[in-house]
Amino acid sequence: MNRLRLWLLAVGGAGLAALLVAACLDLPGFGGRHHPYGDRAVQASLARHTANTISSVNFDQRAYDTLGEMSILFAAVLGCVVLLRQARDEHRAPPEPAEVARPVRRYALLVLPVALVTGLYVVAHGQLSPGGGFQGGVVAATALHLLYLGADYGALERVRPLGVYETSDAVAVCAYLVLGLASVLAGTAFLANTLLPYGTFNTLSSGGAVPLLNAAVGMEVASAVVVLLAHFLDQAVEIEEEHGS
Amino acid sequence: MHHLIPLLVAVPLLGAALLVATGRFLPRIAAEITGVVVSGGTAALAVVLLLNSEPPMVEWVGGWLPVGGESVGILVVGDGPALGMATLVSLLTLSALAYSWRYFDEPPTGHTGAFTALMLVFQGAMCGFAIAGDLFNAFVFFELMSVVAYALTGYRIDEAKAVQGALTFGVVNSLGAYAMLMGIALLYARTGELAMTKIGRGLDATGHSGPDALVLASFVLVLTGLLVKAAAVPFHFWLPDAHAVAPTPVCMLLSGVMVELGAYGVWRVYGTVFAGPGGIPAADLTRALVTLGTLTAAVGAVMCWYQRHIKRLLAYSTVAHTGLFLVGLGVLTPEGDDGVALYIIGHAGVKAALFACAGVLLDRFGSVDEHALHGRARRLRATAVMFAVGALGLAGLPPFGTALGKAVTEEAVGGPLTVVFVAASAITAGAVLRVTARVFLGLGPRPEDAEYETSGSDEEPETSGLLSRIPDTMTTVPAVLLAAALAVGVVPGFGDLVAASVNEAGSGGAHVSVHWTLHGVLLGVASTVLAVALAGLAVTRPAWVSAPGWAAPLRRLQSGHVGDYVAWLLMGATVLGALALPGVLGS
Amino acid sequence: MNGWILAATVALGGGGAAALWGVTTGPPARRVIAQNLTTSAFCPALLLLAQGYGRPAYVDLALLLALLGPVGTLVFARLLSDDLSAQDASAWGLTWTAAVLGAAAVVALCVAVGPGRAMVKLLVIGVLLIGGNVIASRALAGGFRGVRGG
Amino acid sequence: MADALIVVVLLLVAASATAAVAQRDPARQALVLSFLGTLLAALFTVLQAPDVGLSQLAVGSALTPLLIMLCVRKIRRRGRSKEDAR
Amino acid sequence: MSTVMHVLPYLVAAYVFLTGCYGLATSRNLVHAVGCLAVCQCATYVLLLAVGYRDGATAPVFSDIAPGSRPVVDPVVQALTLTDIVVGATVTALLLALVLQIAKRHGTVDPDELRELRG
Repeated sequence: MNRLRLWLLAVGGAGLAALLVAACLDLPGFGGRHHPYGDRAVQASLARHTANTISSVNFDQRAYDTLGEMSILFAAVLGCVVLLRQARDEHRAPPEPAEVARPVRRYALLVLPVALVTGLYVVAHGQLSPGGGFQGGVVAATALHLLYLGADYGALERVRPLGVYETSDAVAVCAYLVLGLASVLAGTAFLANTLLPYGTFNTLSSGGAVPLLNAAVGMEVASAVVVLLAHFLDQAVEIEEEHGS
Repeated sequence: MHHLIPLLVAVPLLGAALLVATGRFLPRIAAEITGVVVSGGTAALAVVLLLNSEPPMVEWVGGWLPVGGESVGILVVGDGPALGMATLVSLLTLSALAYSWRYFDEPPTGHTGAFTALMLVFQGAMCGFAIAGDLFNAFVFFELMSVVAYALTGYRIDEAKAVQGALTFGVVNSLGAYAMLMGIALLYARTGELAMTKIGRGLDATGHSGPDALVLASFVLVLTGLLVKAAAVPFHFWLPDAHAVAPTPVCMLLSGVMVELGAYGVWRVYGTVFAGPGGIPAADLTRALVTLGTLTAAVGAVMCWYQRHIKRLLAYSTVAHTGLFLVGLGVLTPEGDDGVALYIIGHAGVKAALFACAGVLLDRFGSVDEHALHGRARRLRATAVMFAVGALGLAGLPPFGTALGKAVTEEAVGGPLTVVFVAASAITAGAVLRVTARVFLGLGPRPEDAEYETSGSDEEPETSGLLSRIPDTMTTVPAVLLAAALAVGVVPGFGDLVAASVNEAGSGGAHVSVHWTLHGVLLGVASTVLAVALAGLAVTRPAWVSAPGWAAPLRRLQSGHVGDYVAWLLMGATVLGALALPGVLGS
Repeated sequence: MNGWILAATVALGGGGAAALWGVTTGPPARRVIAQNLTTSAFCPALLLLAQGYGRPAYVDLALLLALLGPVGTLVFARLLSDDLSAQDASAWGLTWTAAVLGAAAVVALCVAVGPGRAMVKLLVIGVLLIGGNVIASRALAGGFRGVRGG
Repeated sequence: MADALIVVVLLLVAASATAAVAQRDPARQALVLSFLGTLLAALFTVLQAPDVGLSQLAVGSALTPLLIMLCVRKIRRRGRSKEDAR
Repeated sequence: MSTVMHVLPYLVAAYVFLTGCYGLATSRNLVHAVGCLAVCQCATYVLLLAVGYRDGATAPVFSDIAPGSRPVVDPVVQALTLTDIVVGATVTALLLALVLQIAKRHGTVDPDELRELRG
């Protein structure tokens, strides 16, 4: 190990640690009552009939942040597609089928639909109970990969037309943006949640545009995770380098 | 009009999403046209908004207008500097897309629009960061900008150097972003707000007795994130590694405007969050920024001089110039802000043009190594002229925009720091002129290889195969960029316009007028003469200016090891804290 | 405060510490078993917390963990199968103990909430948790043979 | 009582973060990271943030370990095939 | 107890951040380094949520409790943390993709053996 680096690390780490500890001692005590923004957010959420305040913050009050967040996911997936593409000196070799113990295979096939339904449930109830597009999308996408875990990669590839997922990833981002632009066309601010009725508190259709934005994020996340994992799986399982390169 | 500000982000993102959705069916030319149209449309929108930015606009995204001074929405600012940066970003993206027109080797199969889409997302992210008025929103777009930049830097996956540079870039910048987020969390804990102006007011309300350790820590953490992006010493190590290996159009954006956005972020965050009585005292900020800026300029200039890899050389000159920007911003005068604004605009044009010329060399000869290319590019006369003109612009030869900006900044900074400005611009320009003389004119003997350095030979060209003839777009774009950099200094009234909009946003109503002064012109000519002299000396008497012993340790610091860079990042945060400490102790 | 939270503290503290110890020390096989134990310790704890805080909505967390925890273990079982096949990675005593404890927690909660939709949800979680754990243990003890290629 | 629970989970988080850094082998680190992810989900529940806990569970318990393990597998497989070729 | 309790969560966050940085700086394997970066990010989650916590409060989700019946914690930091988690996962994925390519092009993932860029 480089001696200079250790010295830098020791001095820099100690300095930063001292700074952070001093700052922690000056912070308001843990569990304090002073949360002006938070209190306003709860009121605003109730005013718009959204039972889950976090969803209201995510998809209504700070929907612009969520736009950035889903763009990060979109860009990262696009980046991974570009970075993990098949290079010139590589070729694909179909993987050998795996031999999986029967109970494990049965379990995977049994749990797959349950997990998919759970994912959809978590997305659909995003504006009511804990959950939302992101959480449900990841669960649904992970569920699909039970096919790889419980059977083999070939089985997964058969139910995974990658192009469709890539398109739906982009379409979901478009949908989110179009929903935002619609309010600009209507003469209000970007992403303003004023076009749709707010509905009845604590029902699936409450919150105006919140369920729609939530669904767009859910679709985007589910497709994005599938595409992301597909490229990693391709690299880990299929793509091989030409020898002697 | 103010409702249109968020469209600066939404339009490029929509364009990118459409490109990805249809990319599999589009022919390449259609994807490229879409990219140029969307990017150009955003640029037009930015220009229109900029022309209407007096008085400065604000927009509450989602229509959450403040009730009783309190809002739950996200604030987006539409003042001169924000929209000006967005315009610069958009125009530069447009020129980078034009430069890469039919230029890249085949895009990944089935993803025709992927590169263009990434560039559009990059544009949207940088615009979003420029117009952010909410600290967390700034973090989100900061991160988006970084993520796209990592992917674009590693775009050429066949290149060993490219993927290594991209990873270093990714790790260091992500760590900086997380530090920034820690700082934001601390500020939120103290004030309970996220909009920058509200945080500033909250700090003033709670900090009657001046700043405490919490304010200092949040200042250090937030600035660490921004200075990593701005590549200030000692946070700068990632920059040469990343900028030297990224594809040329991406380099144009990275060096031309992304790094400068870090400096812009420092200006914005200090001005709105920490400038009040509860924030960091002005003297401390000046000490911190001037010290780090001077160091950055010095290190950047020295390292720039000893490079042979041409893109790496240009990357170090960006480091040196960012140091100058930080010094100019650090003195906290309206003149300093104006000068830096003009300097950034001029520098963006010049630096992007220089990278574009380096890209021509790469695609024509498959090398960007000064030694290997010695005398081989004699026939590229247009490129040679542009390279030399770019070098003169870098040196600050009047009437380039860089010269005007540098002159105004020098005036604002004054005193012995003028030497830093003259020396840093002269040395970096001298290095570029030296490359011109050796590569395009074949002057002087072929230099000898040093021991510890990155060579630029054996690079893969970015086109499919070596070019036998340079496409027109690849020569037109740098020419236009250089002309724009010249126009910044020549067009009468442009400087005053920039100064007015910057002052309106930043310096509390103090209006200063910006014009050429004899003093500034003389200093500009002086640094140009110095640059020419240095280049001449280097070419004719290489032994006189070869690397002396004291430069070797400095070069050894740039080890390419990600662990070293992280250790330096921690060290830098500590140094920043130490530099800003006196004001906290004194209060 | 109430007994539910106390029980959850014990489950999180005891189970968490034991799992952390197991995950960081010993041969690979033991580490993966400890990783599997994480699910069986934390899922009942999350259920107990939901009851302790009086928030039925928190039950979703336990549902997700009961679904995804075994998936995580299957990931390791599959991708570390080379390392695991060298050793005997079965710990049936531990698995069944965890299953019984999980079942006990679920039954106690069912008694507390009484019949209704909440109870059905709890039972589903219980079944998923125990089934998932047993299958994950089975997978660790040689569920994947000959997966060099895939 | 609630404080005791928070303290217990926080200390476990600190310990497992240390362990995750101390495990130098990526496959073993992935195991600890998976544990840390689940533990963080529990911490978020204790801090009354079930939404965040859900996303941490979704990401930390299966997705991140899968990504890391696939990466490790590719690197190992690559090393093996290089050795075969020699 | 209570004074310790008032700063403990913040101190844990600071500790986790510095630990992650230490691991990152001394890492001998780039996959491990990416994992350490994820640990650093955990610190930001802990800090954000600790900042938003309120004693005796519950989550601001009104599907199963009546609004106003119990004090609630700060929803804003939770939304921020949610965004942060997504960012973390995607950055991890992207960096792992780069590590894969480094493994292919350099034949090693030990940062000490990467000698292409220096000086």
